[in-house]
Amino acid sequence: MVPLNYFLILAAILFCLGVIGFVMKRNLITMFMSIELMLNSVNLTFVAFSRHINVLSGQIFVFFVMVIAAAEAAVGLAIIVAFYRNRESLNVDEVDRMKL
Amino acid sequence: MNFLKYIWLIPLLPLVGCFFNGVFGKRFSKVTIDFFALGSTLLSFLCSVGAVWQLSRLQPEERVFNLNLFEWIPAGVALTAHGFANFSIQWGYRLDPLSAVMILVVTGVGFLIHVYSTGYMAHEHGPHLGGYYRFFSYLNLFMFSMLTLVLANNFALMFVGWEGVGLCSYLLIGFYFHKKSAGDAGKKAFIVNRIGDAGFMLGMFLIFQTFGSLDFGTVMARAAEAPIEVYGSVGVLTAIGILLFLGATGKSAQLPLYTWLPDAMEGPTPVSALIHAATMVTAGVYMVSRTSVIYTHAPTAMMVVAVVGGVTAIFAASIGLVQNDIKRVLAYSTVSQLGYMFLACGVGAYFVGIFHLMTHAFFKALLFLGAGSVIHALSGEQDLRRMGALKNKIPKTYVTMLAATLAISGIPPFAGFFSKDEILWQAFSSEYGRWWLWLIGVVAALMTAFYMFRLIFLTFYNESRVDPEVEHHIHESPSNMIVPLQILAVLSVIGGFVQIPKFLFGGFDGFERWLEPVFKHPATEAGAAAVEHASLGAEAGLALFSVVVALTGIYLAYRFYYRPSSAPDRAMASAKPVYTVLFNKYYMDKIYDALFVNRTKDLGNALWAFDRGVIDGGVNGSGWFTRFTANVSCWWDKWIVDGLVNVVGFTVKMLSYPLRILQTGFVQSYAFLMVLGIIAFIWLYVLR
Amino acid sequence: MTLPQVPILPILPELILTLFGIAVMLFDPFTAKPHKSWLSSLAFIGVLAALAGNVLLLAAEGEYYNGMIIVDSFSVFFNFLFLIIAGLSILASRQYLVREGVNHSEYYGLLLFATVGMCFMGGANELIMIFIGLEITSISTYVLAGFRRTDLKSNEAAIKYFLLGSFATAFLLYGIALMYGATHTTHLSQISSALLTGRIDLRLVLAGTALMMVGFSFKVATAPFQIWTPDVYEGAPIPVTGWMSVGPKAAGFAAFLRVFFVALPALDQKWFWVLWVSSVLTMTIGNTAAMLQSNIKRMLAYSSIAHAGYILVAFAALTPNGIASIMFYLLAYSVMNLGAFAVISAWSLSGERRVTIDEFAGLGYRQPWLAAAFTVFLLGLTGIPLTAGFTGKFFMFRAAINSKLYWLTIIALLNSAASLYYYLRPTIAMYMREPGESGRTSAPQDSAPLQISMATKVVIAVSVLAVFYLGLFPSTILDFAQSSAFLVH
Amino acid sequence: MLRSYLPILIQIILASLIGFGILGLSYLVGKHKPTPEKLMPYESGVRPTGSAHERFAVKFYLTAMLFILFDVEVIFLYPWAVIYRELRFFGFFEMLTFILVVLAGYVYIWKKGALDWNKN
Repeated sequence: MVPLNYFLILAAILFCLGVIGFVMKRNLITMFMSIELMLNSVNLTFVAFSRHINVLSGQIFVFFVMVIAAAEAAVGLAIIVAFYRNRESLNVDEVDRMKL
Repeated sequence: MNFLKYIWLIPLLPLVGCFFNGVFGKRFSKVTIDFFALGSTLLSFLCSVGAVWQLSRLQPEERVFNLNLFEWIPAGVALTAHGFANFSIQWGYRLDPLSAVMILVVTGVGFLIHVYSTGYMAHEHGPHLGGYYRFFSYLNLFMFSMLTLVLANNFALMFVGWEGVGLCSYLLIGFYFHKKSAGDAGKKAFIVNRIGDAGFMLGMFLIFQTFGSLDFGTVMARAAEAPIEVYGSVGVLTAIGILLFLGATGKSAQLPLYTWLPDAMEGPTPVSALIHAATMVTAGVYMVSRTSVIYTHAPTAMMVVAVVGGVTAIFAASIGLVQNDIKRVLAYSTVSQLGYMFLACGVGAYFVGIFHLMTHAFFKALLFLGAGSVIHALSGEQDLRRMGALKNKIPKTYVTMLAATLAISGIPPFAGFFSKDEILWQAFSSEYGRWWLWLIGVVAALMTAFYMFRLIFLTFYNESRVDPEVEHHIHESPSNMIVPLQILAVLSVIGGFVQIPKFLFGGFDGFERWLEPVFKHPATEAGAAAVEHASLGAEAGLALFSVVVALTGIYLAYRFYYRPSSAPDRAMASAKPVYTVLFNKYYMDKIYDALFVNRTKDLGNALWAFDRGVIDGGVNGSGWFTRFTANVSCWWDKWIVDGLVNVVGFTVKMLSYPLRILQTGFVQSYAFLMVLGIIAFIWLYVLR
Repeated sequence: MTLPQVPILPILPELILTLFGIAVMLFDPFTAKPHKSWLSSLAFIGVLAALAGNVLLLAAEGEYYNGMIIVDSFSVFFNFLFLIIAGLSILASRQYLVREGVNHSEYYGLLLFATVGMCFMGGANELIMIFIGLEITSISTYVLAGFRRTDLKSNEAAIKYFLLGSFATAFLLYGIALMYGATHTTHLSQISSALLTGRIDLRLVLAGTALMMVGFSFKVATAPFQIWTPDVYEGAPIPVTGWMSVGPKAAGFAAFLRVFFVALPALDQKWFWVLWVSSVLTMTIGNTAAMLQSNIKRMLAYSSIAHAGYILVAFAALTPNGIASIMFYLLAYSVMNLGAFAVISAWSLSGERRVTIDEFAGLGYRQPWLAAAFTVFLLGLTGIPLTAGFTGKFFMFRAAINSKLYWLTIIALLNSAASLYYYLRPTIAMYMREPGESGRTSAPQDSAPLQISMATKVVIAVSVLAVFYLGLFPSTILDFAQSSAFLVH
Repeated sequence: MLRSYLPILIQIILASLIGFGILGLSYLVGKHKPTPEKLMPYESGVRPTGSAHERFAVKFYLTAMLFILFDVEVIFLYPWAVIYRELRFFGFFEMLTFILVVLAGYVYIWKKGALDWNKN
């Protein structure tokens, strides 16, 4: 049996990778994927806890998170496509019309 | 009819007038607008008279009438220093001798000014301008707010009126919206007032925290039981007093928040008379008197009030000495006279503060209206340097203004003499009085007499310096402007007889006794006892002295401005025909230079060159002092107050740089900032 | 065969809204273009029906669905608030959508769905439920923010909100996961009792609390997570901005309050200081930045940040009075802001032109009523007595003073005093400047008489009345808020 | 503890052995005669034209998005299926409701023309 901490640390590392990806990557799609990575690392945390404390609810939460992530993905992609159509670019630095 | 039951009508009637004129005014004829504006105010005045009459029929200690209309703000139970208090604020009115004086002044003077305005603002009525109905709608709204302020029976409702009058003041100052300076002045007034209001609100919260109520009656009863705080220490009552006074300095234009008032002269003259002389600016004095119990228990706060009042009195008066705009002279005069009122309150003589408030309302409203009449006659000219010799052209205005000037200068038997003299006497003799407070008052009185007669001489005497274009248009104002002037002139003459010092014909203390129930509690009684043993002779002596001082001020003004040709400057004698005009202009510019532009020139020397006979070391000294205060004022206005108003602009500019760095518009720098925030949060929570 | 009893009542408003939302979406393809406004009426009827359903809820207090949903006066109050916001927003949007050529019924469907999410946030008694409600709201809002899809600014608003919003949500979710791991539950009251046992890993709980606070702070736009607000508010369509600045914000506060007061009161000394600092930062940043703005939407965006800061002042009071005052203030703020945005929407021209403060010049003459209403809203936002803004601020700051937060209140009062500076600017432009004085030459069609639809007029009138009603007679609402605040606390 | 993961380890090893083994084998055994056609990317026998970063029609995105949505909804069928017998008719109606909602979405996208490939 793998200790709980291993999962938690793995999840934390994945989460941080997601954060770093979000902050560093310039491509909108990649940033978006980083968010998915963050959400999935949370899922991992949920499952790990759920198994550790022997309560099934955590795994059910994962379902909800996945569905919500999918909905978010669909909407996000649609928004990005709309932007791409107007701007012909997926570079996040071009999302800079409004400032100050 | 029981008027007391209907005191809610007093503020409501002007609101109704405001509503009709504001909503339908555009389609009304001038007469209809006048009907609603004047009718509502007059009815309100009559209701006030009736209510006060009935109040006066009661026994002195029963003269408190509370009328709670409905529960305005309930907010459940809160833990305060008085245990759990049920927080509930009524929409309630309180008529007692103090608010009685105030509503009579507000509705009475207010009505006269309404009448005056129908003449003064007549040219605003027109299909395309349409400012006329707007003006009266605002003016009535102001009446509503002001009456709410003075009739409120708790701090929160008072604050409603407090903010309301600020709002109306803003609207009316900016009435001539096409002038940019008018808009700026309105904004300045509003913003400076808000700083004071922050103090008021804090004081109010602290009052609730301390006394568990915001109702005047309850708070005062509980405050009266509190021990008197030690002079020099800052206890909770002192804190409340100072915070409330901060609010008062904003509304009543005291140091350091006074500068908005001179700028407020951008508004129409009746507004200056009603709001910036007779009523709104006195709200601070009213509030301090209303909370007199708290101040009496906080000697430190009283000292603050007295000192700020005294310093403002002398400070503003010295600026008034050299202003060329007729309305600005009066504005600084108002600031100075308000300082007098605070001086009176600060030495514990609240009834004198209110007394002076009342007489001041008469003569200062009259002065402003008179100035308005002059401006009206001169087709909008406000510069004293382009007036002169109007005495015979507008005689009615002249006579009434002269009465007011004599009153404000403190010449017996005009109203100002009684109130001003009483203030000086109290500053000298009362338990909280100090000889130097008295001295400040006397110097301010000297200056007041000087600048007021300077105004009179420059306006009505000498040769005319009026623009020839304007000259042949000069006309006396219509009767709807003159009659209010005459009524106010009568009041300026006889208004002081309600309170006559003991050494004159045995004295009469009707006003003091009328207000006694409001200000009487154990602490003041101790103070009153202390005053008793002061001698009658000293009082008479000081009164005589202050009259002499006033006469000196008049004489100085006379020497400087009435008979300048007698100045022993032979060199100028050859150019006699244009002498007076030139001389005056030159003189003005000289002072102006000395004061504001060319600071290296010594004012004393400038004066010395013109009138060797009058000038002495004292004038030299006062010249230096004038220049000094004017410089300070200039500096204060430029760096602190404009800074305070434009502080915003300045700070904003400073803050825009970090903001520009933060708000880059880039998603990822936002995300990065968020990550920093998250790290901060986790650090705060977990690691700290 | 026995069917388990499934209570429908506790989620009746949500159910009604969902059904109407689906109906609006489904009917859209079957409706010819000229008749589309019928669907907005349908959506509005849905809101009215949900309001009626919400009244029934008053009689059904209790916990439902294994404690996931709670019906108490707190949730009922917020349901009312969200439904009022939704109703006013629907009315305020009709003319705008037609004018901008984006009259798609999905708009109303999304608005209803977002309201469903908000209602769940107010009635959730459990962290995952809150998360789901929050996401339903957010996802709908992402789309609404980008509803003018051919407009770059609108796109940009959607992208920024979407990316940063999901980013923040991930933190919230992580916080929930940690909380779940530490306390073995996601039920708010069970978390609270688990914290009292002391047999839990406090570091996990604290980290979870911090992360959850990040998520909520983002939603309600308080420092240092307010950074997205101005850009998104500026770019989103005007009625959406108005709606976003009140609806999701109020929902965020509802969940924020419930989570922190029900689940985490044991740690209040930990999060109190964070709130304190955040509050000061939020107010100050919001007010100072608002003074710099020339675009009125952006100015109101910063102003909405500042208002969130004021609300945190009362939050930091940690008392039922504080909670009640927040509830009251959210209502007051909602009507003022929705009204203000309705005016902006009425005055602006197609393509979202004429939204700078200078371009309000002359509104006072051309549309005196509109200008008067706008003045009322701005004065309300400033906190002038007799308006809802004053009573609201009064309660909040009083609650703070009662908890001896003197410095915080002083800072808040000074901030509120300074805010006048920028709230006056549109007023001055409206009344004290001639149109065209800003140096812009306006096209002739721009000076054509304004056509303001009945729906917009209704919104503005209702808001003005509400501003005065709440300013003059706050007692009914406040009493209700007070009673529910004691339940939550 | 790690014993339980032994089968996975063995599978990984086996999989890589087979994969690399076949590649290596063909490398060792086969002849090497590279022609331009052979070095081209494999695109269903069609000659690749232009950059691989070419724009795709938005339709692909749309279809992909719709697929994700409907695909993920199915996730709820799993736990439901596990306890379907315990839930009996209640579970049946619950799932019916759920499917109906999904169906409503389906009708919506259908009528909106999102499934119509030839629509421009």
